[in-house]
Amino acid sequence: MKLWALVSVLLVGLLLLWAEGDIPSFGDASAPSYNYVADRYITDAYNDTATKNMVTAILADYRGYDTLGELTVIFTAGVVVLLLLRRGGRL
Amino acid sequence: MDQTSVLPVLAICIPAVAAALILIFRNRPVIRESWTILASFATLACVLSMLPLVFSGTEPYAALFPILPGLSLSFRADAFALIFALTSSGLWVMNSFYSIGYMRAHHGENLARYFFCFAVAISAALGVAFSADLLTMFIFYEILTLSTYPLVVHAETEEARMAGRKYLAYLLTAGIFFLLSVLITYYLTGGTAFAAGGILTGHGSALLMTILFITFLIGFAKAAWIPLHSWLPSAMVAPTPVSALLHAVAVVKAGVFGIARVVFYVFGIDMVSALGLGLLLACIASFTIIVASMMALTQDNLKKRLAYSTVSQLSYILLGVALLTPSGIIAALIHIPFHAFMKITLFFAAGSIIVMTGIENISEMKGIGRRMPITMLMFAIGAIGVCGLPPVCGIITKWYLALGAIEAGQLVFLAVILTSSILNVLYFFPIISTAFFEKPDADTGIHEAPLFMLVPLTITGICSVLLFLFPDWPFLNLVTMAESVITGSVMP
Amino acid sequence: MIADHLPVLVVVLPLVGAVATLLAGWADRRLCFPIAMATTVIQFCISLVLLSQVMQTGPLHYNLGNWLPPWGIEYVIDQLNGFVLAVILFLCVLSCLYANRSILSEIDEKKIPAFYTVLLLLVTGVCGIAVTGDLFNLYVFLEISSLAAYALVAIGREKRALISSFTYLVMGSVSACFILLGIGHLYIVTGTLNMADLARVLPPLYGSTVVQTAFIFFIIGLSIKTALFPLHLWLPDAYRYSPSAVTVLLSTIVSKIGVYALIRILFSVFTPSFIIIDIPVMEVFCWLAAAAIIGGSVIAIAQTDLKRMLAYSSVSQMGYILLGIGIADSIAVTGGILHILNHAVMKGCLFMIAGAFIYTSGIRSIEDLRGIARTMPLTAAAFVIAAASMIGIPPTVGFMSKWFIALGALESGQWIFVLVILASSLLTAVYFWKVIEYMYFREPVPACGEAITSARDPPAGMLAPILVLAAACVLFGIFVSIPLEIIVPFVTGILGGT
Amino acid sequence: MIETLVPGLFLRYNYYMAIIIMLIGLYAMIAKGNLMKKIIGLNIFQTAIFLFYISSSDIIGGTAPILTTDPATVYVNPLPHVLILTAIVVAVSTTAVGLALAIRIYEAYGTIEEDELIALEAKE
Amino acid sequence: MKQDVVIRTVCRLVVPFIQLFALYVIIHGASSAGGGFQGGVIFASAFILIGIAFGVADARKRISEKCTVLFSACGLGIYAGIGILCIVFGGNFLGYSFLPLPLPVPEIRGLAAEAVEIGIGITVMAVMTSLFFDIAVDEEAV
Repeated sequence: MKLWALVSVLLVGLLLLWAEGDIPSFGDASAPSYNYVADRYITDAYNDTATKNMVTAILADYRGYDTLGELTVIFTAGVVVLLLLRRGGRL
Repeated sequence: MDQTSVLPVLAICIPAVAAALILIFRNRPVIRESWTILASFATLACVLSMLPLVFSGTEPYAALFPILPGLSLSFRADAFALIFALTSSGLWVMNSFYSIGYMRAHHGENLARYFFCFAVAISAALGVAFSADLLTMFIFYEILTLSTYPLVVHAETEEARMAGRKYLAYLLTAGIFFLLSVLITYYLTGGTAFAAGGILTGHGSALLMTILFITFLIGFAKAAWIPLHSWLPSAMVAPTPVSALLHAVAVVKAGVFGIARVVFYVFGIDMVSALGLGLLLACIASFTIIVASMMALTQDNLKKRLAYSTVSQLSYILLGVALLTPSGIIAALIHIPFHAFMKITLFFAAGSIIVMTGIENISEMKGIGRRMPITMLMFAIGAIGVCGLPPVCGIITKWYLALGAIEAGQLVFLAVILTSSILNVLYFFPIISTAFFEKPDADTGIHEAPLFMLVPLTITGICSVLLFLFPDWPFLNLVTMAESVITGSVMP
Repeated sequence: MIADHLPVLVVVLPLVGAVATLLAGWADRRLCFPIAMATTVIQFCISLVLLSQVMQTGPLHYNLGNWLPPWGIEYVIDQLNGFVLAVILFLCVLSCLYANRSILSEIDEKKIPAFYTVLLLLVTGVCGIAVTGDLFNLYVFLEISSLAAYALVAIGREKRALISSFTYLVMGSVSACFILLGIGHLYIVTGTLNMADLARVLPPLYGSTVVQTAFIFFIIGLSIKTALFPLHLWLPDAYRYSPSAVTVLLSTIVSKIGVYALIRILFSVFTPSFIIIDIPVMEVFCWLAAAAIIGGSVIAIAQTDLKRMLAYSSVSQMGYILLGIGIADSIAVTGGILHILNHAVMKGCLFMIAGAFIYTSGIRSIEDLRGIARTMPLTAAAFVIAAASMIGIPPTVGFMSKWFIALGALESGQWIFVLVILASSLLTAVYFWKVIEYMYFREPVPACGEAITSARDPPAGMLAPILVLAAACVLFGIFVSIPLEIIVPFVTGILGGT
Repeated sequence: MIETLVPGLFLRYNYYMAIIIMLIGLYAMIAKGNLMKKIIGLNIFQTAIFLFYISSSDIIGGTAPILTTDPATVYVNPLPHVLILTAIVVAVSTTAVGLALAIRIYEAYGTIEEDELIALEAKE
Repeated sequence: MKQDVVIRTVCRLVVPFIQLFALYVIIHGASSAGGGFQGGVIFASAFILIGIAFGVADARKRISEKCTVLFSACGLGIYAGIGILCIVFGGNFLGYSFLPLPLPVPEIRGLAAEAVEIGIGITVMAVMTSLFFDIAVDEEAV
């Protein structure tokens, strides 16, 4: 088991290291991730949603549906733990 | 000339519907069995009604919905198909009566399953006969395999189950090879519809064609050529009517019929002879004829001996196909019905003996001919026919086969045929002499089988003789029609 | 008006239904099943409407929150989605119906409301994955469905189920992490999460090691989800120890959605040219799928427990789908997608039957099923049909997909895979025929004689889905052109002509 | 590879740190027999991925993505933050379910060591 | 530990402030760091603190099992409800700008986002609390 773990971990590690060569460097303002979709969020978030906190604007509005999904995840977790652990009471 | 007609589909559907009805009335024996008989007559009538059409030169054709792009479930009742269809549907009528008699006398259980599977198997056999393309044939071929399995295992003994496993192992593996061949054919030609003269010409190298031919041959393991034969003797644990109809008529004939179809309608005579594949097939067939006959000699169990005889006789058909000459083709095709009539008579007789006396081994049948004269007389007729002696229809096959061998200039095969005839005599005549000329050990009060069994037996026996006297209608006519289409002397 | 919003309603409806079920369960447990049933039925109807819309007018786009795609989240429904959605919801309806009776004997009564709630949440997650056009959204819904699935596995009374569920959770989480890493890598080099947008932006970046790594992470992650051969270890136990209705859901819905996600990512995010030419991973992938087909079957032969045997058979059958996809030939992919439907129908039927045996007689072992066909004729007959379909006997559905995948392999010159597919049919026949022989051609063993003779066909609520699926095995086989009409345009769209 | 790695080591040290943590977590998940440690490993793995995302969003000289009055402010990329907020919740949920299962397993078997569980199962 | 007076007293004092701060974080998510998740978790931590200090059974009296389930469903309901409301008023799902409020569009969006955050906060609070209570082994019960 340990050996397998080591081998698979090393493989994943090598794969990741191999990939990191082409990644934009840390803090690079010219990175594509910064200049495409995110750019619009930064410039327009306040005009679109009157929300200063861009994270909130994206979270609750632009990508609000993700957040609904996320809420469903945590709701699911609640129900699941309830289902698994609650011993006495009614649901 | 094609004529769209519902008849081929109807012929396949009638047994299928009967199967459903049998299932519905599974707890009421009389109704259940009358459905079988009714359906067998209806099917025969349906097949017969196609005869005049075919003789007048039109071929009933039906293409149902497409199952795969470019591939419809399609049926064509040409002369070639009718030979097989007529044989199996005609003998089903006889067999239905015989089955009922046999099963009543044998106090069989699970009869609903038995009759259900029987009907499905007949439906599938007709499907194989009428299919107008490889895929349709494959579908029914597989259904035939599956539906006959419960019949083989009917007794539910350990021996029966082992036989069943062997049966499936051989035939499903063969099915895989068949499927592979169909796939390759479809891949090469973009279609699988049969056409006289072949569809594969010009699609692929000689090596590929040879491989394809061999996979096809393996695919048709139902033809029981050696070394793919051993499922057939094992399957003899099935009730005798099953052995009679399925393992002497429907299933094995589906195999040889398939090979004939593929050789004539997929590869085409020209290609097969150009690649020397005919010779290959002929060698396999000759080997099978001789070896199976010898194996038959060593069997003491009557049904097993008949089974090996079947193996040998099926290869007559293959040999005829492999000769690729007009007379060879006629011999091959005519042997499909002729062998069926003779062999079913033999099996019916064997079944009657088993039911009435419980004896399965030849060495115990001393003097049985005196107790059951009609049965053994019919047995003798069948045996004489298989040996190729007059006045039974078997000689017609041998005659054409010999002619074919001469036409092909392959006198070796003539020798094979003669040797095999001698072997046939060697393994059949001891049975007859034991039955008639040896004294029974004790008076055991054995008498003839009930009428339900005796009458079908007599009819098929007499038919075997009649087919010798009047071979033309319908079989020889159909065969010559099919032969002229295949060799291309008449365009369809 | 409603018609425009169907893409999102098909996901939100079960969510609302889940909440409603939970609250209704408080008042009366008997309310839960009707709510769940009604939800799935309505969803199924919606999916059919969507499918017909897609077939008539082409892909549907739905912008959530009225934000345009790369900025907001987009729902896209094309033929593939529509097809998968309809298949999944069809099975959902039947499983839900089946669960009503079968679950009563397998879980504590007071857990029933939670069971239906989690079931609907599972459906929410699965439908969300099916319709989304956004990678991260896919991840979120994948997690919803996974969490629900872990819980459903553990819901039964057997304590071994807990360990199975835990293993499933660990494997599932690793898979989710890999997918998240894949998304991260793609995002870092492209700056977008929208699938269509990614497909547009990615081609110039195909040489980048980041993109290739992302691709490999997606493949590994989704391979775990779909239990590709060496990564299948969670599957047999999870299937074996979960309640029957849950096994049906897992085998038909959860595994299929993983395959769908894989197809979507392979063909819609990355393009076929990338997966075929730029990166040789698919070669390995095909070999693994072939190993799954053979390995799954071989292990299945050795099983004595019916459900476990079916589970290994699933490993093998998923191999077919993945092989079809991996070959990336248009015919093979058609076959692979077709097998999503086919395998769902066949395996759903078989697991329902295994559940029915447990329900009526308590028998799990294959050897103890001797002679059960006499007392449960309809169930046994359905088993025969589904088994024949698994083996690939025409004219059942199983044959059709095998035909396409084998033909595709032939066309792309990969003979070895043709042989693998055909050989596996035989192996499949070996283990299914064993069961059939026991059911039909043997006397009951004394120890189980009582259980066998007193068994009856299950109540209508369980029998009906079984028979519907058995009929579907044959009908979709005969009328295979119906699903093909949906699949072929999609495949032609991404891979070019057929 | 070396040529790209060495300068990369300084340019992308954030990613390398994340990768190391990831591998530690992954190793714990696979190699450790204790179910609790597996869950901890899972958490480490997930957290490392969060780190990976978050550090990718950083911009030199950037500030938190909350609008300030100064128009010249450089903000870091807000999107990974949002994604990770979601992913954290997912991680929490997974952990909760995992813990619940571990508790149930402990109640049922009296142990959460994998090899002991296997031994117990084999005995039954 | 339950008998420790210092802890119990401090706890009693601190809890209202924690809750207040949680509400602040939720409400101010729009203009400063914070939001529904963060606030919800902080709010839940107040209950968790009570659970630690007074025992789970005691904490259960403050927020019952029924309450947590109801709250978690309620938060999800608020979120999904707003989404569906947008459909009713002619927008797409979660298309806040279609909500008929007498405000300019960005303001409506901001307001709706705020409402949604509250929904998130409620669910997160309820689920986190219930997760803790479920997983924590009640000393008295054992």
